Amino acid sequence: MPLAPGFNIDEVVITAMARQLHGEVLVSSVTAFGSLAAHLAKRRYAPDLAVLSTPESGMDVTPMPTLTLGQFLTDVQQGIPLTMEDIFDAIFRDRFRIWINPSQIDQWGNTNITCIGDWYHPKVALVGARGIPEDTSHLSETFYYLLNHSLRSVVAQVDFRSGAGNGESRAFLGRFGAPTVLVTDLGVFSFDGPEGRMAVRSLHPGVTLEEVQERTGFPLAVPSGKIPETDPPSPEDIRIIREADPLEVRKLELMSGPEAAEKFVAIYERERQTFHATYPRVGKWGR
Amino acid sequence: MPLAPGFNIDEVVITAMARQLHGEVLVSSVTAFGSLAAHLAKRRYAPDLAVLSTPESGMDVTPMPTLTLGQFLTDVQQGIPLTMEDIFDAIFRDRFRIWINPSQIDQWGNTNITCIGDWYHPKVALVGARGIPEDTSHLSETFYYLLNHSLRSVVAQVDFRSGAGNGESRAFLGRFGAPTVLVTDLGVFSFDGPEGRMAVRSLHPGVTLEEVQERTGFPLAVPSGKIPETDPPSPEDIRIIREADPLEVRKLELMSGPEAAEKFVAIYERERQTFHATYPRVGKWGR
Amino acid sequence: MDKRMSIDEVVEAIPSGATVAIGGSSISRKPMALVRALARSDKRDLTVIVDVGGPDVDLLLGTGRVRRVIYAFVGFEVLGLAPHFRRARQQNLAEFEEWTEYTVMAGLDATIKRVPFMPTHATLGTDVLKVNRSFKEMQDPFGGETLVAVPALAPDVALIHVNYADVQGNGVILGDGHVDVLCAKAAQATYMSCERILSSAELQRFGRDVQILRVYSKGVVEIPWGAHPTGCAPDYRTDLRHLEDYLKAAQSEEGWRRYESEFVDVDHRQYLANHGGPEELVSRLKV
Amino acid sequence: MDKRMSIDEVVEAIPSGATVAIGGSSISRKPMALVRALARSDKRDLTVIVDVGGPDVDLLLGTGRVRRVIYAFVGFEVLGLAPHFRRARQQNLAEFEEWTEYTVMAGLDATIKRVPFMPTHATLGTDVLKVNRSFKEMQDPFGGETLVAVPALAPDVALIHVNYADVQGNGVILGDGHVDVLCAKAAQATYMSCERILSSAELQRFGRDVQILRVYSKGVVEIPWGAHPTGCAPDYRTDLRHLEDYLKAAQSEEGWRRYESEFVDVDHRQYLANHGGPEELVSRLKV
Repeated sequence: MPLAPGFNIDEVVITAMARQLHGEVLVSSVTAFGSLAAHLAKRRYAPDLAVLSTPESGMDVTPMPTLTLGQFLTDVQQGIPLTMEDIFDAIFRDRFRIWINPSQIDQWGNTNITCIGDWYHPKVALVGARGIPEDTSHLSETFYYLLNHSLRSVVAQVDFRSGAGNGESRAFLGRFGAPTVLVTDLGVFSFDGPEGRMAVRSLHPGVTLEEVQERTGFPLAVPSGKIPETDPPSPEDIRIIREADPLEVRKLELMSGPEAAEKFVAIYERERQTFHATYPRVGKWGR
Repeated sequence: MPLAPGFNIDEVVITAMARQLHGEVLVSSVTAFGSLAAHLAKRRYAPDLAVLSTPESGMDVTPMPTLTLGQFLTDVQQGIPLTMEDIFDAIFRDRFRIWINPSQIDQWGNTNITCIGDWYHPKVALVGARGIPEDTSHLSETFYYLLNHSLRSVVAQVDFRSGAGNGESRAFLGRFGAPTVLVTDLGVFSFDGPEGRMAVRSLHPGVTLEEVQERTGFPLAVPSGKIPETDPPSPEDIRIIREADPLEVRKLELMSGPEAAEKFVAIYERERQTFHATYPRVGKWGR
Repeated sequence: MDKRMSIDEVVEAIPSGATVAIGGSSISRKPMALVRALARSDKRDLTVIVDVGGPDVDLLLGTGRVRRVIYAFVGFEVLGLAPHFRRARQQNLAEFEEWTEYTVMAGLDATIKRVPFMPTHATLGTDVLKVNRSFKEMQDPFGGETLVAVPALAPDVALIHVNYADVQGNGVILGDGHVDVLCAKAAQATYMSCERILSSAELQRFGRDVQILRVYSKGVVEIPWGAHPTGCAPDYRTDLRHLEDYLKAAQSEEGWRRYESEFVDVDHRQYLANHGGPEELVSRLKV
Repeated sequence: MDKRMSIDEVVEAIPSGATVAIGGSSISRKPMALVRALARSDKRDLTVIVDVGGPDVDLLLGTGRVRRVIYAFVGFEVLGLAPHFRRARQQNLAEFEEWTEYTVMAGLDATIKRVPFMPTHATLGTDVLKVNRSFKEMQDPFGGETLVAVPALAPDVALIHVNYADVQGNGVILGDGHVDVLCAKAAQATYMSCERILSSAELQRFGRDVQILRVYSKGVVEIPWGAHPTGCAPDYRTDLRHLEDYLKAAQSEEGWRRYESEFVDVDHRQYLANHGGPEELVSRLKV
């Protein structure tokens, strides 16, 4: 990936994600990228965010990317414990934001984490829709990111709509839960093309429109005039990201195969000591 | 009230109430009588009861009748805090019992705490149905008590059905929430007369059927044979009641006018000291 | 983010005609300082939603602020009926809609979950279903069972009083929670008074007792004794003497004018001074 | 009341064909010791309900105990897809019904509130609504809005694992609560394993962290490391190494047989011994 010197693609993506967040809303920490985007946003761009340390709990602590969804930080750090009911109430009341990392996203912003192929006879059974239907029927902003923008992930039509995009999916939903933005390893995309289709908003430094179009399964809507370049992360952005993720859990999402396995083991072995060092027991156990 | 020596009517009533309770269910403490019945039952008759110290919280502590619904005991004693959602879930799941003290009850076991006269033009506006509709549509046992069995309180037909009794009220409810028992200052009554109407189960020591019928607004169903006498409280029952209510909060429910006012002031002044003496601060504040 | 406001700023933010949900329960933890400020304002035609109402509803009716009351119960618990509520009901001085404890909760929850209704069996077989014009009988779409559809209750404003809060709008409730969380989540704008403002770090130490989340609160007012004359467990018990005086005052026009000038048409400092000041209240009401 | 049981007694109490709801979330706080005992039993044709499933569902599918799975998600979070779930989905080895996180919660809540359904907008505009044969589109009885009616989910049995419990069946959950409370309230019989049994007095000190109420629990089993290989915050983190071995083992028939004989077809003591014993687990997994 040709990038300007001084920063890496993960930092470009996380910073672009962070700059989308605003207001006083809960932000869930499900993936390392989502967690770091929330943390960076809170520190630099959106101080009122209520960042969670796990998918469901630990409000207003510093999230730390972990291999086990931040669960331990809830207890090791302090932070306000929430319930699953609190989380879904916050979704329904539009006080919640999450960065969703789908397996497929299509031109309408429909998203799929359920299966490749037909649901009844899947070629690959993935994980199931989880809470994406709730997000895409209630939130006023829904955020997606992908780290492997390709013909397999950015498709004309998803094999299964786990999440509702624009177009016919909106029949009974109106604007509630409509797709807002997609950040990939190539650029930032919105859903304000014709009839709510995906449009290019900006391309990351060094990325060309041709390259993006080649790796996209449908014709992208393109703004008139010069396509903006994604604002690169500032040195301060980069510093915050690196300090918040000393184990580089975020890198795992960019890797696969033996490289990922090796990194994984290394992180796992170091994680426990790091918890101890970084977060002394001051939670309920220290009271 | 002609009663055998050694016990008072409040003790007869509370003991009769206590002997109805059984199983592992939450029992709410709303009135002094209800609270003492739960406490006595737990000590003597139904050890698995989960007695609350307030209408909604403080599970598994010793309830103490207070003028302010036991609220302070929640915090001064320990006890497991519940939420209103927990309470209604327990009602819907039939894990809850409560002694309801209605203003009117009729031959079907319909109950009224809403108004005397027509709802739209009430002669006396009372308090509103509160949670009685929930109890009388979900619980497998509903318990009522009255301390002034009279033509005004035990009527042919209630002015307003705050709670659903038998008869037409059952149309959509089946047996869920049907009336189980009424304990008054005169006797114990069930609802297994013709078509689910009120029937005499037992009369308190010294009470005659004629007397009860005179003070009842409809013909009572009567069991064939001799009408049983309500089992009087044992010395142990009496001891437990008196020890649990040293301020005699329960007596207030039997009084009215200046006598009640005087008693009330006396209890109120002594209550604070008694809290201090009886329940040292061992709750969350003492942790 | 600093959400601190004055009492007057909260009242300023509530327009005439607004729908106001009030937390607490009868004589427990009502936001009375805020309610008094509203009672002495020139706001008109309020719709008040309470689950279990007490001096809050009664005072607002007594000073003529209310057009409509949605309630499961309005009363003074052990002290008896609510005088202005009773008069207003009997003389049709306002509109009243009788709900029940769970249905008020379900109506708020429907707004929280952005559904137009919640289904329940509660109120079947009772006259609440007859006089409540908002409820609707419906058939279960699966088995055709008859149910009650409880419509969403959408307060513009919620007023609650808690033990502790931080300036960001998180709130700690140590006694019974009543329906405060539902009110806070359902309202467009939640204003919270508290006994004391703590730092956010201190507040986090209360774990699951942090029940009000800042994403739902718009304003925080530090008002020691802000629930008085209702109780605020475990800080102080209900001032039953004050409430007895209230009940006496409400018996005559003259008595009520005197009560208003002494305890309503004064600011909170003067209100406390007219009770002999905080020291006197401590000696009578602190447990 | 002493509800202590052995693991085998719990399995004994679950008949073939039962509907079993399992708490926890993916690789967090799954009642794995109970699940393993069920997996090695001769029980057949279970229906498993999970909100967010992981090794629990996967193992029960892997040993052929399951006829039907109701799920919002089944996966191993950061480690990827669930191998037996994936195979069973792709080869139609069992029946699958895809729900979503909130709809599973709403289905359990419907059973708790004894209503046949709960309404929601979630799944409108998605293909979940197309493949889920239990959901039904409905019209809101007030405004005619299109909604989804989520039917009640009525588990016969719930299995959960908590940090602490008392012999009466109260349970303390210190990390994220997931849907355990809903499972416990909705099931006909809830069996709870715990890291440690405490006295009831000790348990009460945990305040609102006492989330499982004894009126809902039928059996309690003390099983230290009972969630392993999933995590049990704050006691121990997820054993990702074990789970990686699991994933490898599941790739071949032979590998799986070996895994079964070492980690499934053994009692809990032997299971721990096969990991080098508790000391070894402490050194790797205690935070």
